Amino acid sequence: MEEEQEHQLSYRFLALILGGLVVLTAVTVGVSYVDWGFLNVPISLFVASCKATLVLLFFMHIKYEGLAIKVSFISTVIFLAIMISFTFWDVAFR
Amino acid sequence: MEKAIDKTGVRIGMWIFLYSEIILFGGLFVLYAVYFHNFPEDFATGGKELNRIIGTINTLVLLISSFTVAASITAVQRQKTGQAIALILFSLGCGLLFLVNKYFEWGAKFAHGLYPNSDRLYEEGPGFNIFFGLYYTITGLHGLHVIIGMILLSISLVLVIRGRVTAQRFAMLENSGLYWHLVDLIWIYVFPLFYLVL
Amino acid sequence: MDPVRGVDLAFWYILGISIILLIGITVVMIVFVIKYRRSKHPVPVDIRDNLNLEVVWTVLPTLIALTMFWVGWQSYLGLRNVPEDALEIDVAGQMFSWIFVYPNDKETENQLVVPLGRAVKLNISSWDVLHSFYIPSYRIKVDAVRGMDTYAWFRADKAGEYDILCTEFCGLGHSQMVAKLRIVPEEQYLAWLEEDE
Amino acid sequence: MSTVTEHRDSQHFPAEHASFFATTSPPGQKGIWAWLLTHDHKRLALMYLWAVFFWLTLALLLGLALRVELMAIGETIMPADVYNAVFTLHGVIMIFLFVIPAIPAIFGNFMLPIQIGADDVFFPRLNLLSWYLYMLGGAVAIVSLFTGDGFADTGWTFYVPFSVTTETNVSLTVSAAFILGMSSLLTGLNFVTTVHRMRVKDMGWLQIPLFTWSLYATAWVQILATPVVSITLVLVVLERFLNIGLFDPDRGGDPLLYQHLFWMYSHPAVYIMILPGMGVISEIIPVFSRKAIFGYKGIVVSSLAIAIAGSLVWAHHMYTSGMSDVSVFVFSLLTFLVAIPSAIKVFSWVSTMYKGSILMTPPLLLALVFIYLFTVGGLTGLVIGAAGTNIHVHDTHFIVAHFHFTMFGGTGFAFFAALHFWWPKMFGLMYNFKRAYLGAILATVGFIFHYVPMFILGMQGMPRRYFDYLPQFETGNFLAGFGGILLVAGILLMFVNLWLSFVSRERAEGDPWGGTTLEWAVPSPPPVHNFIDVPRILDYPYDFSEVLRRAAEREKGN
Repeated sequence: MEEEQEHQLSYRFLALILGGLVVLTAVTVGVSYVDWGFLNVPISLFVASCKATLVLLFFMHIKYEGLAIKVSFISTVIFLAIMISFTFWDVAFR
Repeated sequence: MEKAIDKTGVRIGMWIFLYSEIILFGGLFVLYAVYFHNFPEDFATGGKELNRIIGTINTLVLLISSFTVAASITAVQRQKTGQAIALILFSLGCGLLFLVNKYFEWGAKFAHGLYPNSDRLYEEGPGFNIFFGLYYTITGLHGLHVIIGMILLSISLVLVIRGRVTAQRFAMLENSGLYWHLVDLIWIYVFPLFYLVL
Repeated sequence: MDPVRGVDLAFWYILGISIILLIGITVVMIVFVIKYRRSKHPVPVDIRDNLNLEVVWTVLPTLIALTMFWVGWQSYLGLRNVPEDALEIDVAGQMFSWIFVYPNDKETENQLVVPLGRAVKLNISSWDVLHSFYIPSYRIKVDAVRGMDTYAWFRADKAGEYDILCTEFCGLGHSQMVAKLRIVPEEQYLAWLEEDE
Repeated sequence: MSTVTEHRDSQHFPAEHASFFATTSPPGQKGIWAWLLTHDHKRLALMYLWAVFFWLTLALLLGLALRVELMAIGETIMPADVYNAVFTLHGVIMIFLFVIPAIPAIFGNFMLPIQIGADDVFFPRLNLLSWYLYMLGGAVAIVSLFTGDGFADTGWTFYVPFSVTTETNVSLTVSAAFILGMSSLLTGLNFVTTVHRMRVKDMGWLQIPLFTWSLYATAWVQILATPVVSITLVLVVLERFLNIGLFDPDRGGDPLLYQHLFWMYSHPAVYIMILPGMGVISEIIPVFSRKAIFGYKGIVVSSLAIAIAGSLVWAHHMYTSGMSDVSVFVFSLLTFLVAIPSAIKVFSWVSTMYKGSILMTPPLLLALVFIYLFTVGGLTGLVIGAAGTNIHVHDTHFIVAHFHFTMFGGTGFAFFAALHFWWPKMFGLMYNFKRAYLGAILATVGFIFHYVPMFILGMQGMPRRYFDYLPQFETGNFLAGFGGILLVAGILLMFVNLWLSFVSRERAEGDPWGGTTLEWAVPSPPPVHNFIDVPRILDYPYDFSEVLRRAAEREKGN
């Protein structure tokens, strides 16, 4: 436990991330005024996922965490995806 | 028992807790996905009833507060207690602003006769009812998490003021911060799913 | 193949293999416990694993399991694929009885009468909570759900009286929610269909 | 017992290391507070033990009352509404207050830190909180019995729309389940963090004892599955108070979605229930065979495979629910694949005994009974997993018998086996073997008499949750009731026998059985700080050469 180095992020860097998040918010709101047909949902979810990734990696420091947290986080997301997609074996074919 | 605190361990514990929160909302997102599949048009009409401006403002408020919380940790690490206190206070202010906005938003919906079990929801048909059912459940649960997050941040604030959170020992602040970011994270998905569906 | 027979064969197939496995495991276990008891066999042999054996007992059961799945699935298809000439009867579950509605709008409670030799398709729904429509003799069962249509079918191939039960817990009278299936010759059925109750 | 004398000498443990019973943690606490505020994982384990004994006994007696009611047609000892509440109560207690928490909370709390050479769990205070949540959940369940319109009568599955429309006190019952879910989740969180961060430095992942491995796999399922049922139960309460209509078919809701969400938790939950039990068996079999567990890696992998694949098969509870045929196909196929890891474990246990040096003891007998009963449960699971046969037996007594074989014959008997295996370790006292054998045999015979008739009843078509039944089911129900009486008598005899060890006070040594895992390297009962020096870790956790050497030495000494 001695290799415990604390990762410090500068205000400037964090502000940069915030800037990115604000821009992406503007993009998703802007895009929502255009009708892309069935692509609407994928696009907005894609932008949301970009934002979520930024928050996770830098605000939540996941980029600097060990393997345990990274792997388990990804497993959680996969489990969530399974919950949603496997329900569609039923719903989509009923 | 004079061992150094294993910060990584504490963080692992906190993250595991966050996973359970993610799955908690995940259950509701399962419902959202299925009902969106069943009633795409109604969800679009429902989405138009929501105020996109308030939604966007709330998104920005949460993003900014997330930033200030992250920055407050940097401040603590740099031993700038004053800055840290200011940043946490600001974040709390953002949380409050979010809730006030939410209050007015819900209030406006109620005034339009859109609340669980309302006559209007009966009349407008099943898909519309489900959209608002989900809207109230998910944003309600999210609001509850905002409140919990604010409580955690307030505790951390007190600890910072008392000098119990230091550059060597800031697990409490860090964990409150993680919780706060999670609240933000969920909103990042809630926002497009309810306010921006077409 | 007749669906009842299909299901029964699947039962025999799966249960048969299971019983063989169960007896095998149990006998081996008992033999080991007796043969290698400490008083007779004080020094154990240090065996930690055996890759070949482990691969065999992973792959072989997987293959057996897959055949079981297939047999089960085929018998399920028998229960789901309704012959085209089936007689359609609507069924509704309510607390606590079964309502049957015939093509000529005749309605009966807890009494299902069908002509001998016909395939019968039951369109099932519920008026309140969940119920489940079950005829043990024909191996069919399906939930009655409000706002949703489900179905089951059977071939009425033997005259007689059969039990119809509710298998989804639905409240106080759940176990009293019993109806009778009567299979009668065609002409008797037609006469019955016309009479008023 | 005279047959089991291969203890390590008590001189190995200097007398000044008083047991955890004598030392409070945190220090300075007095009397009852020394227990109610304790951070010591061993004290908490015992507190769970007494609570679990209480709930288990209560639920056993409730279950017996149900079967007695069913021994004859018509109303005998209770009316239908009481019957419905009692089977719900039996299910809720057994699932949420016994089967899920019993092995992890008692033996996990006690043994997991010791097995990995740690002093305590990672978050001791959180551990205490889990215990309080457990007690609170139990208290809420009791309160819901006597308030409102009585205990829920929905069955432990709380299916909508019935659970939303029934008059009984569903909201409070559901809250109890919610709180208990929190408790089990926090225990899981604690275990995962402990295993990751508190292992002795030398202990690599493949040197972790199998019981700890099984708890680790279980903990992940607890963490990832429990919140699903939490939110689902919250939704039921919201429906009851606000009438949102999320599951109401008249207002766009889909009642089947409730079932999906419910089983998304509750199917993985059956693996939460069985995995720790399998872990117990994986410890007992090698110790009494004095031989390495056969296929250590295979068992570890199968534990993880069960945990992962178990999360993919929830809808096999729903073949008759009216869901799509595609879904039936997919979930049936996946179900058969989940059966494999369990089979691997059974084969490994049996092979472990091959050319071993087997000593019959009560824990081993119970473990062997476990293997037999669990195999029956698993194999009948194949009948239920296959789509066509499932339709006939779904929601009948066949299902009741099947899941009791796995949950009771499996986890229940694993729990009894663990009790007899670790009782000397936990209390430093040895129980009477004769009574233990008698109790175990009585319970086993009773068990078979109790549940085998139910398989036949189910095949004949008797549905579950039935207050009354048709005449053709009478013989089977009578036999089952008769077996139930034997079963309960056997279990109570086992408990009384364990209790009597406090009276006879026959001392048990630190290592009465000759085990290799670390809990046998500390005194019985262990001191408050488990290890004085950093313990030595075996390269292979089930290496019995040391145990054999000691046995041989003692042989020479005689």
